[in-house]
Amino acid sequence: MATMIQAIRMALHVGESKLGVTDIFGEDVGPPLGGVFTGTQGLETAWNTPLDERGIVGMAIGLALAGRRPVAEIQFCDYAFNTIDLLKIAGNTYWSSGGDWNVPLVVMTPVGAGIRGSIYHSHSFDGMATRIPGWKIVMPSTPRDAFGLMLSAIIDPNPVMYLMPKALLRIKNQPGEELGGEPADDKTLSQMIDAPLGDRSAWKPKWPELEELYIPIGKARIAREGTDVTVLTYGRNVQMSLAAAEELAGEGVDTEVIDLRSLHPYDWDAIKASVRKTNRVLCVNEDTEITNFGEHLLRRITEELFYELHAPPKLLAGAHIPGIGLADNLEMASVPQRADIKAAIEELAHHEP
Amino acid sequence: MATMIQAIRMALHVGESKLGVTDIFGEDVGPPLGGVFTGTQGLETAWNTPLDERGIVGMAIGLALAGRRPVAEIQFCDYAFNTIDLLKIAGNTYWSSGGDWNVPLVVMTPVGAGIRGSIYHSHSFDGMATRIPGWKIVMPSTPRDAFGLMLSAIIDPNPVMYLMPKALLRIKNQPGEELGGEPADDKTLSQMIDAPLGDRSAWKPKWPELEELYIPIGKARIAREGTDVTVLTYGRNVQMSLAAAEELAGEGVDTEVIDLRSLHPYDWDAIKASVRKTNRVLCVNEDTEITNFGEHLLRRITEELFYELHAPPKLLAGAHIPGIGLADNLEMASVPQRADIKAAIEELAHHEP
Amino acid sequence: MSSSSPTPIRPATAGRLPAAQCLQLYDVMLRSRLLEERLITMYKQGDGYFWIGGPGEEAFNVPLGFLVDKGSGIDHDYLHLHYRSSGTLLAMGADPVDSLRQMKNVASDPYSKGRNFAGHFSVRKWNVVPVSSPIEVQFSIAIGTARAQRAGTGAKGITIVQGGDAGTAEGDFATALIWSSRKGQELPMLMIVTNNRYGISTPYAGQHGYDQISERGKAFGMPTAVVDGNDPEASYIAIQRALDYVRTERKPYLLEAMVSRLRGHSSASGANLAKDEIDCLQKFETTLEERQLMTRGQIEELRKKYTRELGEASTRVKEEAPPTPESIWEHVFADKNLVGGET
Amino acid sequence: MSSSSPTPIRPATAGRLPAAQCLQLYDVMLRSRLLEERLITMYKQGDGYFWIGGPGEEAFNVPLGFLVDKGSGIDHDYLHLHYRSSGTLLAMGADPVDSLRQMKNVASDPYSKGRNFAGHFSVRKWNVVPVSSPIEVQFSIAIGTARAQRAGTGAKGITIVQGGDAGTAEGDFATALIWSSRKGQELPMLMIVTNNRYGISTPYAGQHGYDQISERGKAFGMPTAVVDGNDPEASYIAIQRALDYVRTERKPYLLEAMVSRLRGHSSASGANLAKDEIDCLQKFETTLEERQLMTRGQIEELRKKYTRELGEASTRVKEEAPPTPESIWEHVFADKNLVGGET
Ligand SMILES: Cc1ncc(C[n+]2csc(CCOP(=O)(O)OP(=O)(O)O)c2C)c(N)n1
Ligand SMILES: Cc1ncc(C[n+]2csc(CCOP(=O)(O)OP(=O)(O)O)c2C)c(N)n1
Ligand SMILES: [Mg+2]
Ligand SMILES: [Mg+2]
Repeated sequence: MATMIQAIRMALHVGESKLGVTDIFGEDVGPPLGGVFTGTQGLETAWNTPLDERGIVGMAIGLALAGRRPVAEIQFCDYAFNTIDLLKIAGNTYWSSGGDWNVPLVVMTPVGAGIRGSIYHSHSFDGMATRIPGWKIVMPSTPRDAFGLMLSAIIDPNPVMYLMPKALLRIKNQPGEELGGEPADDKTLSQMIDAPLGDRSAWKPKWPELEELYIPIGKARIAREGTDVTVLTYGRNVQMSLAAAEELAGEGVDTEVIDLRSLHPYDWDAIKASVRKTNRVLCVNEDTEITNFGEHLLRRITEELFYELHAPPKLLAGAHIPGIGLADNLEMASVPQRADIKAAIEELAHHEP
Repeated sequence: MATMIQAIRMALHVGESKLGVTDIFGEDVGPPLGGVFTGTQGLETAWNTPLDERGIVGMAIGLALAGRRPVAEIQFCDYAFNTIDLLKIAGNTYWSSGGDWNVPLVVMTPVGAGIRGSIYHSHSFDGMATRIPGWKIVMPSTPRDAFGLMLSAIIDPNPVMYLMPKALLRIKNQPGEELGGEPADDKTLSQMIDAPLGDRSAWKPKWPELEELYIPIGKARIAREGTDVTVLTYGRNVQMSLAAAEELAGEGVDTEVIDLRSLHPYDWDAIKASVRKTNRVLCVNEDTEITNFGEHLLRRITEELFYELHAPPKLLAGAHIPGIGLADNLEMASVPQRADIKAAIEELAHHEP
Repeated sequence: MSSSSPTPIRPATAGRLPAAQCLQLYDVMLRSRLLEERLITMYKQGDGYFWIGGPGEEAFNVPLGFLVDKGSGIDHDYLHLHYRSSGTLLAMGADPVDSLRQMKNVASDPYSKGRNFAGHFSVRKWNVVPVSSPIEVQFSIAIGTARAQRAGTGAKGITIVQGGDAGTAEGDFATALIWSSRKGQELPMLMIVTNNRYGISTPYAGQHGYDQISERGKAFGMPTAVVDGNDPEASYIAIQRALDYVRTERKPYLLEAMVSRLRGHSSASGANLAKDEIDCLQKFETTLEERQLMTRGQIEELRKKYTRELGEASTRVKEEAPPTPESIWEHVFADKNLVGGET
Repeated sequence: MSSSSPTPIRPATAGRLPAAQCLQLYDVMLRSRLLEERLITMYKQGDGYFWIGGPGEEAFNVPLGFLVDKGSGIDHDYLHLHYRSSGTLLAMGADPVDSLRQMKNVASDPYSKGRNFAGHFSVRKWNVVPVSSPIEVQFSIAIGTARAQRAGTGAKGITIVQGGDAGTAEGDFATALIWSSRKGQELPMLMIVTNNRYGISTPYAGQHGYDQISERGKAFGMPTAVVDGNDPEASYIAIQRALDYVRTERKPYLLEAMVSRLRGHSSASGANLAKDEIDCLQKFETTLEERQLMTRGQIEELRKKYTRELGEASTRVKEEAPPTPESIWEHVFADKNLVGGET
């Protein structure tokens, strides 16, 4: 069973061997390292860039304009904030040129907290990304989705931001969620595709024959069906919300967990249907809470489904402070934890109008 | 009666002559031009920078750390998007250093549509700015507030973002709103402080003796009292909302218009009091509508004042598209116009629960 | 209005081009100048909200347009221009009426459908990537098309990127220098700085620690040159030399052209005639007269003809339909991969 | 644990420093090395989440610390360092226990109150501005403290900014070059590049179009130098020369130091000993032995003593209280203008 980072790597392999991906690049993305999270080990078209995020994004745009299929990595989303103007250009070129030039590229970048990454390795990027029109934005919460969303991102003719939930990169697929073609045994897979320690100059991966899988951009996944409360979330918080929901199931609260998977465009139909069913909604993410993407979702829900709501809709998000501190206490107090999610669901479930 | 841009210039003069401002700088900020909107003409400490916004923001931070009082200009907020990481550093340095170094600086930048500025001179910055913790953010809608907010920004020991509503830079104070000390006659003021056309090398302004006025950061202004609907807005949309409110007054709808003036921290008490009174709320701004600061306000209102709301709260914001097009039709369809505001207020006022 | 194709003949006299070619250059320089003047008139008459353009850069930009390997895809040159490039576009064969359309922001504007300012070209079929207003970002983007051309198909296509002098202070200029000169990974890219000694109001002096922008290239081991951008023949030769190098060596080259800014920065600064700048068009007219290639009468004749044509065109353009309000929603997302060859 | 103040005496032999000074440098180099080793041990034992630091850079960073004009405000030097600067801080007199506190992210960490990674110093009373993780931004910020010092009070205070080799590809490095060298507006700023020939995993070769980073300074008309950063005497002399120039001329200087990366990039790459790098400490020990300034026995003695002290200190630090959850809300906004002199 592949981990999420292995699934991403395998998707990139499918990308370069079958879908026309020509360039996979970023800081430490090429040999010998293959990415600080191993996401690009052994890939044919992976190469190292200078330490210059603006160059990386510019390079991606230029390659795309020249008809190539680039996948660029920003090593941590924390280091993408000097490129927002270029990301905006990727998002506006098709529109500004009146449909003359599209910009098909993928930018992938690890996001979020959960690894004691301190101030500059804990950032979220969903708030920022959803503020940049012209991009599609996806964020997997399982290895299977990670694989399928990457393939969809690669073949999309638009710029696609692929947010990798840092804390989930080592989680494994659930049984039944295997990728078609992956070896049943973890160790076998690892021996095939993980670079060895030490000298790697002679190493070559043996890629399994993988079935192509396309998770459509714009479609949410009902991660757990329920009737009492809707939780709208994505990435790392999906797993936390599911765990909270399981705990609450024992206490008689039946939670529906929606994994958005795509932040833009997002699956309004799925959201609407769920809110109509449960009449109570919680939105969970890790980004800072002022001008947060969850606030968009809740604002729209409130505007369009006001009379469906049996309790004030709720946002659980990151503290609105300048960073996420290193110490356990600090990180835990700064972004939603399972207990916080559980408490918020409970409060909604028991709210008496 | 000073225009808003004259009021800003006079505030900067008070800043450099009385409040310790040491450096006013940016592209074309110094002589001979004195700013593309004339905001820095004749100032003693104004100087021109290289064409490098990262350098401008970095310079401001460095000057602040060295105990100086810088006011930096980004010529158009449209060109600040390559500096978000540095703006984040200005906002996190005090926090990251555990209170060791504060960063007292002002960044001023023109924002918004209304002058047919096309794709890159029509941006809003409120959505972005409110996503950067550690900054105070202000935005005047009258010359008087422009003056008083600038003085407050200058003496604040934190980074303050001063958003200048481009479309209002030439509006004048209402009678009764004069600045203490400004000449009664526009022409006299202009002769005193506006740089002449042609050669300016010998020109020196004659500054009026102005009274200091501090509009407190964090305090809203009730621009119009009303009982039926609350409009939460700022900058350019204040004037539009007031005009819409006046039209509606004739039709029996009594609108309260709150000019936030400070976007962070914002005046929650004023908002709460107004929503409790009118039970209907509209938020208006020009920024793109997904992950918009108005959505934060509405989310909080919905969470905390759910049972006070007699109609679904509403956001009127910029279209979520990659730019604001040049042609009249395009700009008008992209950001709220007076008629849109009027229609939205009406809808809220007439909504039957 | 049409344009003829270039005749790249080596000059007979050192620093001189053959007569036919001079006339050809002059023809487009004149049309380019008159186009800008027409755009300024439109602005002043309220038929457009903003003007920016290239009067004073024709002697450099027109030769550039003639020397471009024009076409679509990596076998041809990519152009990452800025907002003073009408001369280049006209030399490539653009129809001036399309510039008028963009000025008037009508729906038929082929460069942006009425969305963008004058001078913001986009021509995919000729590899002219969209001009965008933020200064210098084209230098960060150009490395991408250049990299796509590096591996090469044996064709001579390269990337050409151009910007102003003040803009080189942005980090993007350094990005282009760094990425294009990595050892063993050099990029086939001609970087052009059109130096008019101003950034809006800010003079060159006191803004730079070097006398010429081209000095910035030296640390990176790339050839550099400075050319008198008011001399179309010198410019043609300098551009040709630079292009030859980049096409053949597949390595970067930094070319600086000293040019004039004849109408100030843009309409924001009045768009009035600058009296203290060399006018390359007038200068070239004198040269042509001296060499007896044209008479004053012929020059006046041609000027009148083009002026009339442009006047008529602008009258027609004013009648064209504006974009509809709903059109703002068009082209947010692409359904097809146009740059990838889908149609 | 204490530190003594510098004795800036001119060397007797060319390229050599007086004995007393060598011993003083060695003492801090050793303590600095042992501090980093202690931090790595803490990391490996689970008493910290991440390690990054300067083993291999002591021979350069320690002399730098001794040569700083230490103090508060524009009359003294501002330091904009990166995350390998413990040697500099110790030479300035920092208490190593504070580094242990930051490693263990306890509330008493004076640099960040348990918020930031190891090596992220902040000492306002000594003008050490907060080290922040994003590479190279310090170069854009340093121009501001340098400008504040330009006008000058007659004092010799300057700005020192330091970063790695790979990071010079960021536009911020170019920003510092450009802003510091504007004619007539030069900034008193020493730019230091500590070149260990790596950015995480990416080797220098193939990433740069020049053999030495210092070549980048030449176009800007500033003096540049490359020094063997594994030689503390050569480093001391080179830094002193550079500082003299900047203090006196009030103009920029670019100094590149070739250094080693003895424990890899950080704990993320294992923090294991690199076998193929020169160890400046070992080398200097040999020198001291050869010059009969220390015996092997004395060296071992000193090493043991400091190792013990650091071990004890880390034991104490482990007992210190973590920051409280509520403390995340502290220091979002300042009430006082500390940098402006309010207390
Ligand atoms: C990133 C950015 N900052 C600021 C501006 C505003 N601006 C437009 S043109 C200009 C001056 C450009 O000078 P230069 O690069 O020399 O080009 P020129 O206009 O002289 O040809 C400025 C500051 C901009 N368009 N983009
Ligand atoms: C802006 C930014 N991009 C990426 C990173 C991740 N990162 C941390 S250290 C490093 C390599 C730095 O190399 P160099 O500048 O040579 O300094 P060294 O660590 O070798 O001393 C990278 C890529 C970062 N911290 N900041
Ligand atoms: Mg210029
Ligand atoms: Mg390095």
